[in-house]
Amino acid sequence: MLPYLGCIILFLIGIYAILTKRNLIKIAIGFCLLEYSVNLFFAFIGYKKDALAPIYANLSQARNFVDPIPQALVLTAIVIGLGTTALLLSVALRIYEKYKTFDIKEIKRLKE
Amino acid sequence: MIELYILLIISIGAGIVAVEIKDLLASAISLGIVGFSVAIMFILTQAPDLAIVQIVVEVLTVVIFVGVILKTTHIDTTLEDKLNVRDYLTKGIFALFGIFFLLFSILALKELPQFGMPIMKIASHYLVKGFEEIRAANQVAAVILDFRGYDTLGEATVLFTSVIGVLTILRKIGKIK
Amino acid sequence: MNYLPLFTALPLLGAFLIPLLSKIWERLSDIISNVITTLLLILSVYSLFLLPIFGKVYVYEIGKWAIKPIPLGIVFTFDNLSLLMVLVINLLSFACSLYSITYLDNYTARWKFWTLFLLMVAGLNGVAITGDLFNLFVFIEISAISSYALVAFGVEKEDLEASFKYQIIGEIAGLTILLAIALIYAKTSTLNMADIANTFAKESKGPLFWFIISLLTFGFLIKSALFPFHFWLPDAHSQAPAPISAMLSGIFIKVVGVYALSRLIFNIFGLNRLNASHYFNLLLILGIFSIVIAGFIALKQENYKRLLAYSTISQVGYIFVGLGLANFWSITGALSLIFAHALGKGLLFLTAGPVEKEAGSLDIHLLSNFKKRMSFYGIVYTLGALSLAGIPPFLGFFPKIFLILGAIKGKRFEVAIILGIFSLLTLAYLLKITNKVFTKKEGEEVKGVSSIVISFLFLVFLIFILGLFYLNYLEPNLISKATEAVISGVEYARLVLIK
Amino acid sequence: MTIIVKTITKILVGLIFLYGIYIITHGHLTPGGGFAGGVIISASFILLILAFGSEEIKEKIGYIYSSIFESIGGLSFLLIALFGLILGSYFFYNFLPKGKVFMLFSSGIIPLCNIAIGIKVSAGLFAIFLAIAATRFIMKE
Repeated sequence: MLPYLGCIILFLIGIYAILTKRNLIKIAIGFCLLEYSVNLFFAFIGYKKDALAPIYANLSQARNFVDPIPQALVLTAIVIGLGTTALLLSVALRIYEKYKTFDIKEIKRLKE
Repeated sequence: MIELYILLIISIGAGIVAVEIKDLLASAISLGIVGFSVAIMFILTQAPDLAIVQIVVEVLTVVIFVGVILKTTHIDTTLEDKLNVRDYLTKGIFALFGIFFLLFSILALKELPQFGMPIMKIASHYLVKGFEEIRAANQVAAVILDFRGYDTLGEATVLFTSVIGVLTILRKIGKIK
Repeated sequence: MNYLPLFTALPLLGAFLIPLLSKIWERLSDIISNVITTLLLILSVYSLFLLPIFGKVYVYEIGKWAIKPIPLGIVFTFDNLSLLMVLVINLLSFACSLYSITYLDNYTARWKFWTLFLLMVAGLNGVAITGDLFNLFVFIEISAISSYALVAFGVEKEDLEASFKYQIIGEIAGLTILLAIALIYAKTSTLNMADIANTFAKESKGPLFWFIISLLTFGFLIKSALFPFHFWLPDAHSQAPAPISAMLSGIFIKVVGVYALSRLIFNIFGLNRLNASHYFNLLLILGIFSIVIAGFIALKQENYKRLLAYSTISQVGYIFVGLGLANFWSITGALSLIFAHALGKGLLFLTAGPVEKEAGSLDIHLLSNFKKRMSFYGIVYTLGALSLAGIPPFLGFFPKIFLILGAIKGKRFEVAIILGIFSLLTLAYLLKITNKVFTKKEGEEVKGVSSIVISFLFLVFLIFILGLFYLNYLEPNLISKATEAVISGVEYARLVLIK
Repeated sequence: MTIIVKTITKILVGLIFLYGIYIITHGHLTPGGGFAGGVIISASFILLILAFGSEEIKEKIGYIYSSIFESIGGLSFLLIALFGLILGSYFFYNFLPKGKVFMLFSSGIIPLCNIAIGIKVSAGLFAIFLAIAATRFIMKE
């Protein structure tokens, strides 16, 4: 259970960065942390004690493998994370080009 | 599994550094440390496929971060301002929320199967069928491209979407006036 | 019905083809995407007639991995609720893509717009028909990422700011949902929704159950922009190009937020008024808060699209009041409102496009001093507004009546009164635009543009004709069946797994 | 960049590229697969650009080619799935003969899918890199 808790703490750090930081890059970093924590959580779920990676090396191998499904899901999640990070950073880059700052306080053109 | 706990602590520490440090380049590098410790944790949890992908993706993420930071600025100027009442209020509310979330999750996580003992209801069938019917040695490949191939189509589409999205956003002119 | 994969495969095919073919001739992308949205509309109308033959749920097993005895592969579960969503998605996306042919003359790089547009349609269709939890997440992300990029399609200052905000909030929601999926997988060791429903039916409802429910509710309430998670919506929906605003307000928040949440809480976790009355009361109260607060904010908005965006939040409140009351009448009302609001609000947001092009601004104050007359757009706008506010001959009248009936049946008279009164508020803030912008007597008449006019006529025709045939055709054949699918709860799992 | 970096890059790029192809084609036998291999291949291109710098024309060519290859990769993946629909009447049906386990040509459509994803991912990530990190951005102060 402790490893799961570690993931939750990492998740909270990510949320903390997103909610309290005013720098766009810091927010993007917080988002990356959030994503890593969820990926790690998935990997921990599939872990089985004293089992091998789910890859057969020979025909007569005992089937003592870790769960392959979370690994497949994390693979998808990593790619989705990469995609969103790239998009987020390109928006941040454009915002810097227009406003010359990453500070969220100075980027308030839209009214309440 | 002591190394797992050490890596978790390292990644939490590096995460805090990445969030709090003033130099954005150092921040991106700390993020890289988190990413690489995650990759090593993938190896420890017997997920070599994930470790490979995580390492290469991490390199790419850090390269993109550094690329953006070098083009713009590498000082987080927002940390120079003095904190006002509103900032303290946000932090206080977040602290309350965090403690509540942590307690609730501790209660909830107790009900999960113990760490290291997954149920593997579907997975045990995958491990048999993937070898005997699909005849793939790598079961993760069998899952992502045969049993759950449709998800992978979705994943490839997500990447495609974000590539087109990045190209869209980096256009010089959007509206014709 | 083995054409079900085409609902996602066709738009994906279009999206992959457009970057290749548009290098030859850029206008080809217009043709490809309009052909594809037309085909999708035909397919979904065809399904409307075909589904009753197959019974309540049609299960499609991808990759020939049978769902019995163990659900190995991903399945599509196409029931009446999915049918309703698919129909709404494709009706509106047909109208929006028709509209965009001329609208896109204002922007550069039209092929990028079309690619992202088709990807968004593919994502939404995928969400509506899937029967697998992780697949649901993947398709939510596809539609979400394309919408982030589309909100910033104009790459002006405000667009980028709105897009960044929207993206951060949307991704927090997405990752919360993913965390919930991880917990569900750890507990049940399966990803098939019906199988999950069966597993949870046997469990007692401990802290883990409620932790998962609260994560999912948090995520999906952000996606559906219910108060107090609504703050991102006015920016994103008012800065996007007009057809994208229409898609986002009209269907995106409903498919990704309302549909996904109601599928999960009713059909998978089997919550209903009897075993989780607090949960539904919470939804009800948040819904009422949305109606009231967003309604009053909308009343004092001075920007055409921001007003409409706040109106969307208020209408989402109505939908959640319907879900929160959770009886047959109120859910019929909520589902009809999804239909009516998609067409009505879609129409209203689409009118913003030509108005902005003519006047060069969307500030209501400036528009009221604009010299030319726009009577055609004015009539179209007013018809849509009347429908949304619930004025009788139009489609929007029936959802409100059903919601009020549902409140009375649920012995919540105060809710019924609030719903009745705030329908008037809806009328007030929507007609504010008619009053200030479209009631000029003199001045030169603005000419309509071809494809925009056709899409307007299509939507107005639908609002009118569906309103006429609502009680005879639409309600018994589509909406009450979809309501049944929601109300019957975990019966869904039995129907899916019985095959 | 210095001559040392350039020389080492020249040697390494080919190796990295080959390694990426190996990872892709052996995705069903060993760890890795279309995605990991695709990222490695795109990394080899990125290394080339980082070491030798890039001219605007080359970038533009790289840009166009990568977007073409990305579409082709996505399209072929989708077509493999649709072939399943046509030949086996099920979307994503594994319609090819499965062969013998541990052989390169085994497990039906999986290697083909891996190759399609590899093409798509390498081209897509290279395009992202070109767009974000390498183009001289419109940032003249």
